[in-house]
Amino acid sequence: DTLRIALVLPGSVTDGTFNSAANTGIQSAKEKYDIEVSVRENTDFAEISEVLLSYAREGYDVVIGHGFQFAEPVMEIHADYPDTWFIVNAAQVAAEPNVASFDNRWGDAGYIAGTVAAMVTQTGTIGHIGGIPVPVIEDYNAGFAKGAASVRDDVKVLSAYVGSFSDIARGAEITTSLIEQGADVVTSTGNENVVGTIQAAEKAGVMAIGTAFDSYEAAPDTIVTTALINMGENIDQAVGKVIDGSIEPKVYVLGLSENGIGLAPFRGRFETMLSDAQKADIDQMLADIESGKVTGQPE
Amino acid sequence: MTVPVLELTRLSKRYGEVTAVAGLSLKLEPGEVVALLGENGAGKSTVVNMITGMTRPDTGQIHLQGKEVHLDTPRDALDRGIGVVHQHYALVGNFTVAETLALGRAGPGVLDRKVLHADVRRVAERIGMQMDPAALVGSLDVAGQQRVEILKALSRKVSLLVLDEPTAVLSPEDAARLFDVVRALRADGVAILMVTHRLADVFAVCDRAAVMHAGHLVCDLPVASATKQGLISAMISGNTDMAQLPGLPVQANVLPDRPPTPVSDTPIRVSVRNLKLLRANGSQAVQGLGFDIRAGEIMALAGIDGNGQSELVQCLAGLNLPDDGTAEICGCRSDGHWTPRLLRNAGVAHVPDDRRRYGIISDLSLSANMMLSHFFSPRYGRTVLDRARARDDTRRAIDEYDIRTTGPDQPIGRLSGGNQQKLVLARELLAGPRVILAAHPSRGLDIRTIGAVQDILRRQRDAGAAILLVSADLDEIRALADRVVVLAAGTAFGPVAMADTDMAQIGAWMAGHA
Amino acid sequence: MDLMLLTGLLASGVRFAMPLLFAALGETVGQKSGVLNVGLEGIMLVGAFLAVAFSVATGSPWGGLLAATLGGAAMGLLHGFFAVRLKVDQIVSGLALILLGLGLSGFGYRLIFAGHQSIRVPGFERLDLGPLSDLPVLGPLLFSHHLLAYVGIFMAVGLWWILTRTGLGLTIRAVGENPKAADSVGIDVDKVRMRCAAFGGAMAGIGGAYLSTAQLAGFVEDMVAGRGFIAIACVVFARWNPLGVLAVALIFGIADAGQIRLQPFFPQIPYQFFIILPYVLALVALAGSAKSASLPAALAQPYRKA
Amino acid sequence: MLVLDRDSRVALMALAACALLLLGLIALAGESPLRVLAILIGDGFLTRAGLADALVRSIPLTLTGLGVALSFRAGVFNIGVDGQLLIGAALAMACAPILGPLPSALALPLLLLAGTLGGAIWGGIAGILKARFGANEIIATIMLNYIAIQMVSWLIRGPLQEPMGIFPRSEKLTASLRLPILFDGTRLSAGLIVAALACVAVWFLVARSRYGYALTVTGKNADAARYGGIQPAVIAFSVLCLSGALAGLAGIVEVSGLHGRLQEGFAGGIGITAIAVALLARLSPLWVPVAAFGFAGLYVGSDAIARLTAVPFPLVHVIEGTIVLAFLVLQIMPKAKDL
Ligand SMILES: Nc1ncnc2c1ncn2[C@@H]1O[C@H](COP(=O)(O)OP(=O)(O)OP(=O)(O)O)[C@@H](O)[C@H]1O
Ligand SMILES: Nc1ncnc2c1ncn2[C@@H]1O[C@H](COP(=O)(O)OP(=O)(O)OP(=O)(O)O)[C@@H](O)[C@H]1O
Ligand SMILES: [Mg+2]
Ligand SMILES: [Mg+2]
Repeated sequence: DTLRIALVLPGSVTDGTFNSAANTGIQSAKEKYDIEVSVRENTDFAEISEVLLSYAREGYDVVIGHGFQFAEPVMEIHADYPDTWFIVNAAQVAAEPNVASFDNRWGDAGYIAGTVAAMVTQTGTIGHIGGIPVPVIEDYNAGFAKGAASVRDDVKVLSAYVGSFSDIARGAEITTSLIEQGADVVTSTGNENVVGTIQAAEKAGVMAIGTAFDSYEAAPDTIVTTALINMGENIDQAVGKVIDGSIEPKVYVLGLSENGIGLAPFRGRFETMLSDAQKADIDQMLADIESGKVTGQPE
Repeated sequence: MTVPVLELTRLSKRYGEVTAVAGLSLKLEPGEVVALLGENGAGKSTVVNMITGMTRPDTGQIHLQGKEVHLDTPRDALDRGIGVVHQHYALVGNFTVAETLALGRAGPGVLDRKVLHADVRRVAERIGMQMDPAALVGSLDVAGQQRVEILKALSRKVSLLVLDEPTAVLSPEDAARLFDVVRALRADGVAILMVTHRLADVFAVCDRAAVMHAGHLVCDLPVASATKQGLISAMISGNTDMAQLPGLPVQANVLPDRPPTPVSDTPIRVSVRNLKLLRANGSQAVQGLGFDIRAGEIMALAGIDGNGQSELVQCLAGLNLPDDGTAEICGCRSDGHWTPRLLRNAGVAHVPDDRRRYGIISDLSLSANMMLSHFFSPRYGRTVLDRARARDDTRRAIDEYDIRTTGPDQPIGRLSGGNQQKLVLARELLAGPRVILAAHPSRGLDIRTIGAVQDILRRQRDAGAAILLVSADLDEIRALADRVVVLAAGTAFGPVAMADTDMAQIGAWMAGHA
Repeated sequence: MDLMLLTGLLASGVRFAMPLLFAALGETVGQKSGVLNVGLEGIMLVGAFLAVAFSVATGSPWGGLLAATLGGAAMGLLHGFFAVRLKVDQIVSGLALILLGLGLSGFGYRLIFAGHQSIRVPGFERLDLGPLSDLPVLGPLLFSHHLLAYVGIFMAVGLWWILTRTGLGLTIRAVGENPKAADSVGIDVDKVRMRCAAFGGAMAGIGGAYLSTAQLAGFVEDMVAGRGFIAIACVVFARWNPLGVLAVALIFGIADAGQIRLQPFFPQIPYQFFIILPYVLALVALAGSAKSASLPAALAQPYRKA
Repeated sequence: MLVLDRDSRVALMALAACALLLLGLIALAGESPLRVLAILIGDGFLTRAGLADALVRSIPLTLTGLGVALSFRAGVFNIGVDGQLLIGAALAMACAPILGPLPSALALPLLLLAGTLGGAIWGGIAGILKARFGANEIIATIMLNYIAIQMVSWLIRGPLQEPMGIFPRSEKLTASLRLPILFDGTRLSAGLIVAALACVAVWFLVARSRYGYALTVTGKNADAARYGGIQPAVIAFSVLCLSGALAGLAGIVEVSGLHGRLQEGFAGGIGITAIAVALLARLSPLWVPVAAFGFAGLYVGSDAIARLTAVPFPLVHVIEGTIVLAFLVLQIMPKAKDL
């Protein structure tokens, strides 16, 4: 019969990045499979255990926690609810019999973004603006610098944190300040703050590289491309594996070859911006990541 | 026949259990000055509040110029030409005098400071009063604030003026000037209702006297046919026919049971040397003041209010430090530690002149207010409060001072002004103080209680207390003081023994003539 | 180059300051009349949302601004109804306003814009005064902000003038200092307070509109991110003086703008230390400015007749 | 029969209007208003799990609410509960490695003490600023909140970070430093007892002790307090310390009783709710736990709505806001007497 799935989000489904991505994933899974879905948004850290337990008690078959902070509470309660699968996103935990996690290779995504940014920059200065330095964001940040350095060693990589995931205005102002310091390509991770970065870039007429969602539509003249982090894919895979019974209590790390991350196409004016040689370099870089020859992931 | 300006018909007002006013009827003709008398808590202020739209009567009617009116808000009363000076006045501390007068009268537009100031001066001049239009109201002492209230009431055109104890904080000179104004208004046909505890006021300026007792109007008669003793009897006994009779002997104005004789052999309790005090605004309040008070004597600090008395008392109570010179009380020196707590522990009691600012906490019960001054003595326990004892003390005080209240748990703010003052006195005199700083102790008290309080002060003196009595009332000074020092415009005259001077001399000093 | 950084800093500071300024000016008037509204956060959110919704609907940011102002005033009146008319606790009523604002703005946004990834919001453009804006240094410094910013500065001066120099100001201050005194001279205390509460709400609505249609061009849930509380701090800091509010908001804004500009220069210093910089400075300034601020004596105290 | 005065009738009507609007919005969102209401009340207060969760949430609200009540009583507006709570928890966590080896009966009280101390220090900073420099405590405590949040953010990525150094969080408390769970199958810890004891202690302080009297007098009339020999500055400083201490205790009780380690956002939004709790309790210590439980149940019930219904999340806030207004109206209706 119908599988009951709960998705527990730390933020709001309208954030346009981290949480929207998960929500989009579960909604498309809903169309694909015969499932019943409950989404719990804006779950403060303090509420996590309460929410997870409530879902488990109510007999949900799958409870997905979206963010590393769900890992520990899940590990504490999973044994009492063996009939429920607990899945954690953006974390690497697993436990018999019912805990699995799906993580994307954020470092590799950062590497891709860094490579592209270093290729298109005119000023030689690029910037990353993170919300709050949580592990995945730090991975992305490190990968971004690494990727950029792989293109040209004189590139200057600026990095700053907003101190909040939701303060879009401050996200925009920090972006503006990086632009004033010479950055002409910016990228951003987090939640709503990402929207601020894109707006600031658009206003200043510099380039931006999207993260997570393909954000081309949001600012066609600004978004060079997007370093995709397909969190919807995590959800799709998790749900699919539970349904066909193939899920195991282990860590699934989704990289380029597993469609966990990716690179959106270059469109609009950016289609012609890169030379063929550069495009070939990008293809090579993607191949190298896939083969494991290069990586932005921390060692 | 003229139409009465104001006619009250069977007005009643209850506050919970208390009937403040019961079926009161009263008429005021144009150009008539009526005194409203009665003991503390008789219901006088409640009548005032109902006439001025501050409170709504439970039953009864109010007619103005023959028409029935419903005065639901002060605006209703103001619009109908009723001016008022409340007993507990409401002023905005950080407004200037000029702003205070402009409030509610000026339109929403631009305020021209020059015009406002001229306005203040004009009204003040009319009653021969000195008033700085730019002074902050909060920096004035109670008497000054009272003057502002009077100016406020007179700055509008009124056909009925209601004054609730206007003279309680005025010097005799200011009171006399106020009466001149009252007479002038009377000549213009304004009706005036004046609440007072001073019978002298009644005979000085009023046409009729109405006496309340426990919410009832017990008599209403022309002043010409009233006698002082008779009015007192009516107030106290509530007996309708007393006012015209010679009346019962009462405690008021009993002669001192000991002639004023300065003591010379008892220890010095209060010693002030070359004292200089500045006001909050930096002006000089007291300069070069020096005197001693010995155990067993009452030193009167005479003078028109606003001449440094408040500053001096506050300094001696530890609330302020001298700006120069020294003070010493019971071994505490102002150049050492000088805090209210230390002085209280040394046995200093303080009856403040601004009762509602310093003396009481309106929201708290009588018994909680009782503890205020004894907080740092072991009387009510060191860590755990002995609340039972405080209630006992309060109950005793209620009996002893005849405080009109529903009991020790009633919030003190609900009491009438005079009854609040009684509790303050009871509290300060509770623990047998060695030094009593009494600023206007009988302010707002009815005449019987004044007698009782004066009696108590004398007994405290005889028991060995050193008392500083601040008063602008020469009768009170004559009744109590052994010696007197006069403050006028920052200079001190005296001290001198009462036996060596006369009231004329003191009056001259108060006016600033050496 | 350094000059560019400086003008960038100041421009950013002004942008940071404006939402604070509007909300704090309104709150100043409210508090002067005795109404404490801790729910600015919620009102600003509603303002930000309405500004976006109606900018899109009318095609002009002015339509959005009008809606935000009216919506803010309505929220202010709601607070007034509970705090002034019903005389419940003002702080708790303000808290309810935060929740309502958070919820209504988020719900409205989802209702109208659900699924639209990229809506174009017609936002306020920066003012272009032609040659004036082209002046070196002074141009970007003084003549190239959003029109709303000039409105904000003008309002600060205007409100200061009204509060200190007019009969209206006298009435407002009296009601907040000693409502009984105001009552006794015939002023309808509750009516004055209701209007001030509505004005405060309207101004907070404008503050939200600035955030979503001048500083940014779009709405996200919870985008006010604590500015409502900082605005209240500005009011207290400025000692209830509108000119002071202008100064404090600008200083806060510039400190914030400065803080984020320092961050990338010192990657070895944890970024949190930069974020707290404006707050630490505020504390030092507090300690230095000695004299205690005196709040309106009847602040947050409902007026009941005897 | 209960006779309502005019104000109460107006209030009731206003409330009815709010409720109608709310029900309309819920219906608009495609849910049955009745079902939502049933879930709010049922899951918030009536089920065993809901009741337990409400009690869990009422622990920090009670402790912080008590602190707020104390300070507001003295006329000192401590808006800094959030910061004091965080610093309390942080200081205790910094001490945890030293306390770990000690026997639990000794270590646990010391841990709680450290949290209390941390909160008191953070409150005391505002206290010094106010008492010594005349700074306004409202701004001081708001600023200190923001500083504390960033301090903790740094600490859990710096000195207090778990040894693996991956996640922004502290190391987990050892079992000896955890408050025991009271009932199996719930998350209800002995923090409940701590909160209950704190209620009694604060009640005693306020209602029976001389200090409590001084507090109340200062809050009602600072001039009169000075007249009576009380120094308002001393009161302001001490009450900010005390109030902070209770918040700090709440912080470490949350960590030790519930989360086990320090992490960002582990107590978000408690400060403002604590103020509402204290004010709805009319600053009376014995009403504080009642109001705290009311809010806790409201939040738990809202949570259930967010989980079990199709109501969009923001609407849950609207429901909460309306109910807070309802609390207020209920409070003014029958003039609640002080305990
Ligand atoms: N692993 C993660 N990756 C990206 N975002 C995350 C992650 N975990 C949590 N978040 C985001 O963090 C937020 C919750 O954390 P927190 O409350 O500290 O920040 P916030 O509420 O967004 O910011 P603010 O305190 O300024 O409102 C949510 O908005 C959530 O979407
Ligand atoms: N707001 C109130 N609530 C309860 N009781 C009140 C209130 N106002 C007055 N009373 C009571 O009504 C009675 C009459 O008080 P009122 O103030 O009219 O007396 P009064 O004659 O003016 O006395 P005094 O000479 O002391 O000023 C008193 O017993 C007083 O306690
Ligand atoms: Mg948040
Ligand atoms: Mg009276």
